[in-house]
Amino acid sequence: MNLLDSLFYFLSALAIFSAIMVLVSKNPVHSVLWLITVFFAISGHYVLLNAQFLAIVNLIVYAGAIMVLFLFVIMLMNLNAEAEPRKNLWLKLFGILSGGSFLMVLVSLVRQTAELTGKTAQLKDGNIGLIKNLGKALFSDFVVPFEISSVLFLSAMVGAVVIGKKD
Amino acid sequence: MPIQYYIYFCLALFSLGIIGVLTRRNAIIVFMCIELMLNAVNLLLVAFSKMHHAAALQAAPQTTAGIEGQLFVFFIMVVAAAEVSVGLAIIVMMYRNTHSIDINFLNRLKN
Amino acid sequence: MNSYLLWIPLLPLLGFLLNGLGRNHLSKNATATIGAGMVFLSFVLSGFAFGQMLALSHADPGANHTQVFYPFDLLRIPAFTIPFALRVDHLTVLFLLIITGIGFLIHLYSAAYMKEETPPHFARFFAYLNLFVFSMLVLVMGDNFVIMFFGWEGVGLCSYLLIGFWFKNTAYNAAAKKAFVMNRIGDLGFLLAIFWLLMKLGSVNYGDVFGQLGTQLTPTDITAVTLLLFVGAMGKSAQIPLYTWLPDAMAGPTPVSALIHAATMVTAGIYMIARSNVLYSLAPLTQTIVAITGLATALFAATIALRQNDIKKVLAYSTVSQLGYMFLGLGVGAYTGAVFHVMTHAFFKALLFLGAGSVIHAMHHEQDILKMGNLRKYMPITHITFLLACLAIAGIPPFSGFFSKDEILVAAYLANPLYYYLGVAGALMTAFYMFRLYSLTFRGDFRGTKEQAHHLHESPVPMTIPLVVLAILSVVGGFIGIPAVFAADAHWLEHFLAPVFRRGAAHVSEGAHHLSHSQELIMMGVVTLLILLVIVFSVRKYSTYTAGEENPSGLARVLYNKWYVDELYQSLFVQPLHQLGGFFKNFTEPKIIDGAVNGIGKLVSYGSRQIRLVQSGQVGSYLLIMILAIVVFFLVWFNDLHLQRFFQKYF
Amino acid sequence: MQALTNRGKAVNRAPMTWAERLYLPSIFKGMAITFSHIFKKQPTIRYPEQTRPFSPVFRGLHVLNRDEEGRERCTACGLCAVACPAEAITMEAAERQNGEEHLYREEKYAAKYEINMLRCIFCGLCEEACPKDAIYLSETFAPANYARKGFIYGKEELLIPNPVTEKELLATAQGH
Amino acid sequence: MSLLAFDWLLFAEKLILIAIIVFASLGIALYTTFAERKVAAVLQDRPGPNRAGPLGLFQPFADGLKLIMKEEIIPNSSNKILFILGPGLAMTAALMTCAVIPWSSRVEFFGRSIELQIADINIGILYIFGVVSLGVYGIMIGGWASNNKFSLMAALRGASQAISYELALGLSLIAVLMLSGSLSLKSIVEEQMQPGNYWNIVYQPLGFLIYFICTLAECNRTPFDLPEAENELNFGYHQEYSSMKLGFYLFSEYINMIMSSAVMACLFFGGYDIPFLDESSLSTNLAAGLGFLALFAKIIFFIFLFMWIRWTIPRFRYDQLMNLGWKNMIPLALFNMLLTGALILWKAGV
Repeated sequence: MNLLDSLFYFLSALAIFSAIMVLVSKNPVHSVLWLITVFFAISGHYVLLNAQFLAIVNLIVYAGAIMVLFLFVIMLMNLNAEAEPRKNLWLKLFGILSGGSFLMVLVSLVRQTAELTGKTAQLKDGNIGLIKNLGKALFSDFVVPFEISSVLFLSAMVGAVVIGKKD
Repeated sequence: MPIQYYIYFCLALFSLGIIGVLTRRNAIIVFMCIELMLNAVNLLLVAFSKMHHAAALQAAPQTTAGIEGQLFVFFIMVVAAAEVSVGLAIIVMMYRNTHSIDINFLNRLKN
Repeated sequence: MNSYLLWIPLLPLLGFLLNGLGRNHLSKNATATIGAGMVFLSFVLSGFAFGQMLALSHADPGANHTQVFYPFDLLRIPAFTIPFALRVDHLTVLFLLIITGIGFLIHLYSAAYMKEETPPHFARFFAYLNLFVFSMLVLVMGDNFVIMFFGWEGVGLCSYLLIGFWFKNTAYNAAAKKAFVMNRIGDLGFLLAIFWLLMKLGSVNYGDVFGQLGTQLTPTDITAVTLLLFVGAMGKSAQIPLYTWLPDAMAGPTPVSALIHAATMVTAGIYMIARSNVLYSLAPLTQTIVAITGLATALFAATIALRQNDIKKVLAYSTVSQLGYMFLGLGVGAYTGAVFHVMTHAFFKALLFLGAGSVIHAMHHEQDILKMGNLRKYMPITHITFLLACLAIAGIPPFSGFFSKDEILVAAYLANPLYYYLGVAGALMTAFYMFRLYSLTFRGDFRGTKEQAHHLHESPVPMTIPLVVLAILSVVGGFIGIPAVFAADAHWLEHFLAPVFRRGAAHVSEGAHHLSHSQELIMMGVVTLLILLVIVFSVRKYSTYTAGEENPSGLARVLYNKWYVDELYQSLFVQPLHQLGGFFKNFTEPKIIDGAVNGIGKLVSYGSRQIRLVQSGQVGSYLLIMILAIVVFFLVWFNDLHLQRFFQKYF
Repeated sequence: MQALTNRGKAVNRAPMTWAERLYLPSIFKGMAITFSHIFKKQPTIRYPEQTRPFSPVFRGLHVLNRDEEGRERCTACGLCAVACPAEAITMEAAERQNGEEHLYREEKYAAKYEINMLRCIFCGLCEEACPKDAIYLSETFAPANYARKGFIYGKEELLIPNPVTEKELLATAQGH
Repeated sequence: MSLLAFDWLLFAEKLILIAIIVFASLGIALYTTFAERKVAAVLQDRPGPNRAGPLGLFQPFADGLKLIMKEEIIPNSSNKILFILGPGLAMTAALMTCAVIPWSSRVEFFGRSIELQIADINIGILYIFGVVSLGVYGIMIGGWASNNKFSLMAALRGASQAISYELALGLSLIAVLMLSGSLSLKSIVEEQMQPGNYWNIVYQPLGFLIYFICTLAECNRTPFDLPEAENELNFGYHQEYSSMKLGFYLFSEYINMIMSSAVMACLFFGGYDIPFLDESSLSTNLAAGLGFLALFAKIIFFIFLFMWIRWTIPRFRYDQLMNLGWKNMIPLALFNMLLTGALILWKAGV
């Protein structure tokens, strides 16, 4: 097993473990922290795939901004493990079962799909993930969606302010 | 790295997100699980992007085939950020009104 | 096409925009200057165009000197293309001159006539007038029926706006509405004709329509198209049965009546038929219908005009009657004569209306001629010009009306002598009611109030200048079409318009015989004599009119009430429609439609009340169902073979 | 209002101009002021190594005096304790035994003499009340201590060194 | 690539470099605390600490010793794991920045050319952003885990302050990036070293001003030291901390300062560039050494500047701070960006 493979397995295991911890943590703050770990693992995956830009943007956007926002909200609400609403055990079981069957179905689908056999995702090499190439594509072919997304941001900002305003 | 591994991994993350949404009643955790699902999709997109790139590289060395996948991830992040800002504002609003973040308290969209 | 020609319609449009948008900021002087100035510039350009056309005709007589301006396509679909194209040819240039020339004079006149309005309304008036001039120019400059239709609708709109200019008066609004609706009926015919052409030819360009007809249009098509076009012309040019709007349209300010409802817009129908002369010449049935309709209108309106007391109503019915003459001319193939009459009629009818406006102005908006009289003492210029116009319209040689009317009547005689006799009867009636009008207004004793008598005055200079100019034109305007009887080859207009009408005329004049000069001269003499007699009779009868003398009875009463046509229409169309509408409103709407809608609504709300119970509002359960659905969907979708086998095995 | 002193300064309440609202010039001005202080002379006195002279009227820690033969001057008359406004002084008298003449000047002496330095206000009334010139306020002050007990000074702390037997000590105490 | 084929030598080299830099940073941070006191004293006409060792140079060790020796107090109702995690996160985030800072050009040892930079990744500046945005967690988690209202308020203040000023910080940097066209700190520095090129401060005075102000806010330095406002919030988010955990927080702040200064020096002041000296004329090792010293001189200057400002300017009120960040800094940075873009286009003759 070479280094890249072992990194892949390590990061995957870390991500899945952290994701499970997100689900089972009683304390929302712990959930947030575990989710940040997931994001770090996924950023690690991006680095493995040589998508440097996305790796760091993932950190900045998700870990640096979105999760801070979550933390903010949780801290402001002062939510503790006791505040966690109780859920019917049967419903929980049922949820896990349906999620699991979803996973099973899709995995079996992937196993059946012939088009995917032999296809590999290029690790470490390949320069499309570099910021230069991404930037070129973003500002030439995708400039309209880019601008539209800025409008989306603005409207989301306004919306959040309007919703969050007292009365 | 065979693409299936990435698919399995991302499916697992995605399913964990689904399970979280189904089993938790804390609106914030549910929201976080949605972010988890988004991230699983993001990773899969990047993996597919690299898969297509690897396939196209043999034909043309200077190709940027598959770059769309990564750009999609970028846009998904944009949408996620916008979504979180509005969604959290809504959750805060909800908390202010009901003093709870149980999503089942949202079963009536009034009062 | 020379680019300056494009400015002919654009300048009035510019004036419209300036006046319309700046109406709250412009002074009256500025408004009038912009409004009249734009039209004047347009007139100057038209004059250039005319001169150019004249030079070209001179250099190459008889040739077609059409200039086309084709900047872009209005509509392009696989089936057909409708270009945005303007054209200037002999016919157009003549109309350009009439429209812009008379338009300018009337703008000038309006500046004085409308001066009591507040600046915004004043500007609104000029904006409408400019828009009208623009639309009319587009109408005559269009190179296909669609562009013409644009202009057609534009002038209709302006007519509506201007009739209802004093929109605070409900009756005026009703008149505007009536004009609009009546025009729509005609427009429907026009539109159907356009659609028919598009369906058959895939083009509405004049060139294509008049060029390809031999190969692609059957006689039925031609007859149908020409009839439909004629329906449009009937609406716009106020022919039986769609004429009733025009007398009511006199609700608008008098300059509007002069410009739109006498000189230009109502002749749009004439223009259209003259433009499509090639088609009409190939449709004898239509021609007969046109001629009969025109003649009937001419007589019918003339009879009504005999007993009208409103100065503008008389003129309005006179207009309808004269338009009938023009259609008679068109119907018998005398296109040049019709256009000639359009022109001379524009001169003298505009003059009459302006004169009437002058009178009304002086009388402080009193329009009843029974309350006037002896105005010649107070308003010499108006009087003289009005008299000249009356002579012109009555057809006294050598005034312009004589030549044009004579040309039509001669052509009518050639087609059918009956047309001629009826036409002469109409001409006699024309002479009678015009001089009745003249006498009641300007001769005899003044029958108005002391107040009015005290304020009687000649109109200001801007109002009299157009009168004088138009009077001169009315007097000499006929000399561009001197019939061959007096001087061989002196009919300048016929030569000028020959390129346009040559093909249409070619279809007609084959086999037509000519009147001998002597016969024609005798006919002229007799008619002129008769007219003079009628005039003398009329003047003598009405110069001594005293108030309250007239108490119509019998036929006169019928005529006074305009043959009860409005009432007829009211009971024939309007009432049934009202009743039908009432039926729909009182029964169909509440019972059937509402019942159906409410029933469905009740059904849905009942059903949804039941289905609502499924919606618990618990996000978790929704998601759960969604996930399970996805799972099932995937299972079924990707395992359909197994499922099929399963079903085949067990069912 | 009538100004009470001529040192009052009117506050400028005019709205700030654009340049003032930038704040940068005033920030730089402030920084220049602080920077200039780097080069100012430090007024600090490095205390244990350097000291400042006391004023002539300074009243410091008490000392119990001896006469030139080294005998204690105090006779435990109690006048100082009476005079003390803070009631910081306590004493116990004892009779001089034979053979102690070289220790105490009079027949009666203070067997125990205590001043509570936490109470003392260093007013100097004890010094003025003493008929025997036995108590003086010196030019030192009380050093810090960990316990309150340590501030109750007994005779051992108060008595000056014996000029006969401890000549050197006395010399250092007197700052020679 | 098998595990054995891994370039262990490079790995070792980087490991050593990391160790050196981390310990150097810690040492410098140690002495920065001393410098803070000394500078404060000098600016206030005092001698400052001068007892421990010559000129008081051992003072930081005494302080450190004091911190270590103090009693470790973990509040009863606090969240123990996070309470301990907080200072660690703060420290880690602070130290992570040093990975992309080019400390000097290369040196040669035993025939090996060694880059004096831990990682020359081509998204260096983005990396710095990322790390800076992670720095909030230390404050927030520490403040929240203390289970103390004042700590929580201070932590939220600190976090929102950091996030607010991060925006303007990034925007001001974009102008520099537009000039250099690269995200790698090394190439930015080397471009400034090119003969004929000036330091970026010449091209970007406004950008530098914005960056500097935002850095002050990011490092929670006066006048933006709201998170630890003693007299308003009882000493801020680390109120419940004691002993070395408090020391970590304080240290991380000083390390942040050093790293910010280093980044600032690299971006705007030519990094290890020595003005008016052609480095290529010197031997490699000498140039590297001198360059390192130059960079350090710049860092020290900036640290002095930080302190100088701290002892000059009073603290902002919270609303003033937010107003400044959102209503002044961000628009100004945007304007700077626009201006730079326009000038670049103009120069390119478009």
